[in-house]
Amino acid sequence: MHLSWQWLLTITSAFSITQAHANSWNMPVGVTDISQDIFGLHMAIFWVCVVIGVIVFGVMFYSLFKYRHSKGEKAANFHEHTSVEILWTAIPILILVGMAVPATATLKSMYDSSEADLDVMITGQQWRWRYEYLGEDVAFTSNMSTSRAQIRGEEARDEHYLLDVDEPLVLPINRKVRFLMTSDDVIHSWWVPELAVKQDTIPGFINENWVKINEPGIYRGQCAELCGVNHGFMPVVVHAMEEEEFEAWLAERKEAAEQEAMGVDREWEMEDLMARGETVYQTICSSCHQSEGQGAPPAFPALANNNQLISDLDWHMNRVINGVSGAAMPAFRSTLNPVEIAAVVTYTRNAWGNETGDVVQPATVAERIAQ
Amino acid sequence: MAPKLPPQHSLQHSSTAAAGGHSHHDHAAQPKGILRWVLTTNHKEIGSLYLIFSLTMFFVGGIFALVVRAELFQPGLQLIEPEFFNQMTTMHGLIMVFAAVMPAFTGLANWMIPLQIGAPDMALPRLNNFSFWLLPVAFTLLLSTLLMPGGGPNFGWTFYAPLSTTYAPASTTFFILALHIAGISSILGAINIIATILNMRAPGMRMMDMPLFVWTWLITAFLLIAVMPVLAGVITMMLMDINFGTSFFDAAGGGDPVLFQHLFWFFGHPEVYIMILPAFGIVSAIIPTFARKPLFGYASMVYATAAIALLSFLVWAHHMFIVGLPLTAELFFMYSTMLIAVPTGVKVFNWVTTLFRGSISFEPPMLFALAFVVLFTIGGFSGLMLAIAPADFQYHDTYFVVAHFHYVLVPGAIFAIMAGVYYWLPKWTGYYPNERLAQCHFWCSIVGVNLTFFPMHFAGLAGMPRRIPDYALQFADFNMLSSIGAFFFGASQLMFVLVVVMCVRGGKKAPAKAWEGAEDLEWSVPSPAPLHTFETPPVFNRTHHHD
Amino acid sequence: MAVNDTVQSLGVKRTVIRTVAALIGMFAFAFALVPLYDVFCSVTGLNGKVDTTAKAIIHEEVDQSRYITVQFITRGSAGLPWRMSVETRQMRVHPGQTAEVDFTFTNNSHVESWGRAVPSVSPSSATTHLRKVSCFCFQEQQLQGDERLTIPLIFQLARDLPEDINTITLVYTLYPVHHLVKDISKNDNKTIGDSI
Amino acid sequence: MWSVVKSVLSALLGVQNDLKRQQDFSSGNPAAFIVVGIVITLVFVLILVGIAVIASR
Repeated sequence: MHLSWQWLLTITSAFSITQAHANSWNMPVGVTDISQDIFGLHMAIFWVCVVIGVIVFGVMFYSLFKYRHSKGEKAANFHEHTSVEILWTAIPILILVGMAVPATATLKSMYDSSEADLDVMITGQQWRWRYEYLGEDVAFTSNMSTSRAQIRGEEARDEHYLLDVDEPLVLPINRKVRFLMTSDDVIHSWWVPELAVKQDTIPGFINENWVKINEPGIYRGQCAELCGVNHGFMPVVVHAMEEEEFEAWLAERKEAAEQEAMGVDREWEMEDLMARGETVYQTICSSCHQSEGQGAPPAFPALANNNQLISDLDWHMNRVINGVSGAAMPAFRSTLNPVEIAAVVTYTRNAWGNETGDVVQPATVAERIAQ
Repeated sequence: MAPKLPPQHSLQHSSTAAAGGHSHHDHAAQPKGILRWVLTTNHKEIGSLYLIFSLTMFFVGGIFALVVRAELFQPGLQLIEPEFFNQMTTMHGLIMVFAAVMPAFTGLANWMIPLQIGAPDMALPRLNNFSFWLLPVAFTLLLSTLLMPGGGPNFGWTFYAPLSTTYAPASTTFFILALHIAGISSILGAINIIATILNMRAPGMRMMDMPLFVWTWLITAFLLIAVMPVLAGVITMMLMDINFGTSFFDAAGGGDPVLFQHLFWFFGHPEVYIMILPAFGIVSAIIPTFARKPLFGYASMVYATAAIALLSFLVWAHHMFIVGLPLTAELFFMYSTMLIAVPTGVKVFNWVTTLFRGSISFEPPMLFALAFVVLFTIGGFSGLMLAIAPADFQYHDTYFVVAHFHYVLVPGAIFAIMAGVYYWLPKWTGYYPNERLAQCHFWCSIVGVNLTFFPMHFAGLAGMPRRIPDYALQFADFNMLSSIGAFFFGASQLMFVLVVVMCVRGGKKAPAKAWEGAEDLEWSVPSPAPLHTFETPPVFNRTHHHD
Repeated sequence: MAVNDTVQSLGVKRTVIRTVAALIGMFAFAFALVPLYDVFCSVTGLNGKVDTTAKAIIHEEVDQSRYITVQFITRGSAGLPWRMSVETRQMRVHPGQTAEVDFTFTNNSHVESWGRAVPSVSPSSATTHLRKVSCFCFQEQQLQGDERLTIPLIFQLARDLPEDINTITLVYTLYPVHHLVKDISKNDNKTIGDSI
Repeated sequence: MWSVVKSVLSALLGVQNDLKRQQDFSSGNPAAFIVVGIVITLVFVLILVGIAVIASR
């Protein structure tokens, strides 16, 4: 049974590898051993269905054609035949057992996440992904970078429409990477078809999965579980690179994080904060509070001309740093650094007619986050 | 001695059976006009009410689907905002499941079960009236949430917590209330059906003499009794989480969002069978009629239905293969799900073998029944593919799943309902439905259904997640085809309304036995069936025409 | 006829009583599934849901031949201005060995509030083999403004931990507890329309 | 008793001949079928769990 399955796998993948990349009709073969196994299973069960379908529908359409009343056909009168019935129960059971064996084997290898070389924590958040390289002090959020103008059709849509992010997850090839997955709010599902990883991220709970990528490249996917308004705008991009290249990237990111940390202590000019703040606002905040701060009440309140926000700096900072429990407003203390928080608070307090003149320094924010 | 098959029988008419019951004491002072319909306790009138309600809701749910398809016609956001899009997908699902498919089957049950078992009415006529009138209340309430501040339910018809609890719009409490009322209606309907079937059969009719439609509905009613309370429990827990500070499904308070899914699918999977088992019954009545040959394997059919119903309680977590179940659980649910294909396959084989060496004609009910067999089987195949857990990691929550369950529900459940309507319209109205228009309706529906749902398989395999208001460019062609198909299918259904309306008003006269090969008890009463039938129980004889 | 009718209506009555009893039973069963699910989870480790009751140390021989890496991850959540940190992000222990690690809770605001740390273990098959001797999981903690509190977690890995597990991840997520700060939190949640 | 078990087993597969069915339904004791049905379902679940446990080793 196992042999015949291997055989099926070989022809089916030979079938599709020729058209693997241009193929937008079928499941991708993918770039991991697991994804290729899954593709084999998929094609095997598909052909089993096709064969059964041809036989059953063949008999059916033959009967419809042959035994027409209009041709004066007289009906027979049999209505049971135990041995035939036993036969057509037994054969499907055997076929199913034949499918269950390779499926079990694949499933078992998917569940074996031991001996990983790298751990990445993936956190779903309405509506972005956060990636943390555990033990490496590198962490960032990944937001969709397709512009609103493209979605509204005001601009030409580019090739990776809705599937582009500002910061892809970077992974090394040929190394076993373990994913730990959770969520800050509702259930999301992290999915990259070419890696054959689809796993729910569940608030308060941790899920595990792993991947070992065989080929460098850029692999795109999306959130697969309905998670609210912007469920459709939460892409996943994985950039798989050679191991040395990955090490270099990681070192660079660490250095950049240190640079950023030094920025906390210096005194910032309002202009710089505003410029930085606008970038942060447009990538992080505008998906809910809209690009001009007009919001989308009642779910997403307006920030422009918001009296409470204008009058109460402390309240405003608390909102951004600690979030609102049970609402889409996350606690940004763990996902943005003090410079970014200071910048975005300064920006929202001085943009769209919110002319408070307040300048919030990163040092003040840092003090509030970690005392 | 050849084995005997039960649903072939003749009937000794008691002299009053067909005479109608105008003089019956219960109905002496019958209200007139609209009140007559509001207060009716007659199973035929209530059956009609159910069917009219469900047809109306079919169009309401259909319009929601068309709003969704219109937005998905092209990439980008053109017509509606994502927030409203989510409300539309949710409402489409809820309305179609709870207000269109389920009440349609209940309506058919109300009309046909008493006629098929030789009972004068349902066992509990006043309860019957009450359970119908709960439905318009429930769904008016549900639809009104769309107008509430914050909008209606926007979390999908599966309403996974915590999206439907902590993060839900304010109207969710009303959504829960509406679902409670609809659930009570279903439960009362189920009690009534069980009580009717078990106690009201004509003298001499044993369980195994009942037509398959009665059998499948009996099993469905037991499923309803078993799982609707679980749904009621789940939404009650949601209500408590939202309003009373409990945390059944909230991790923050020590609850578990995954528990919600376990409970929901413990209800939800049998619910899927609730929507398909009566369809099996209808098709099992129509195919022998138009093949002029007894149903192959009547006993197997009954047993397979029971086996499917039983297995449906053991497979719920196949909807949850990607929530992070332990390996053992994953394997258990994969195996049990694969096994459910066996009794389902037996049914398909039985239908095909019934056709084999028959004498087949192609009236509209038969066309829909044959389309059911083929397209339901295709839905079954994709179901089998989805059962393979590792492959499901790729299929899960994509358009492949959308294609799968629409193949099972649209050309499955809904085609079976339409087949049933065409089959029994002569009995209800006394006239045959317009043949040419019905044929046209059929062929347009076939084209529409396949054009709508077949490309969804490809979109899903190519990686399109479900429930997204906008999509990447590589899915554009599939979506455009689907949208064109959806509008075509939707428009074709207007023909159905036309056929029904025309048939009520007149047409070719139908005799008591409207179809040559029809054998069940309902064909022994005149067409149209008088308001009161079988007031004196008929004597049921098991004889066998074909021996 | 009349006799027949009474027989029939008795039958109907009996059927109705039985189905209603079954209904009530199923409704109760749905609620019973909640504790049953917890029991099921703690027996099988389903979903990495951790048993909340402290266990006694079982003195068993330490398995020197294996090292297990235990990772600790702490996470905050929206609405609670606390920080939770752990003295070490990962440690290596032998099965059977008792280990201790300190967790520190810091309230970054100037007002008192309540929080609760919810644990989750991955892989879920390790859950039942992780014995917590003392733990703050699920317990509500109160912190005054600017207060800092250190609580140890003492745990032991059972010797019968499956062979293929060599890394265990223990994640704590801090959630706000609303019952005492209800007024503030209500405001926080319900006025989003006119504020943030 | 054995006949009841056999009937329930064939019901599980959805295969049954008419003669046997006639016998079943004339035996007139549905309780036996229900009890045997429940027992066999439990046994079936246990077997399936067993297979899953063994397979996941």
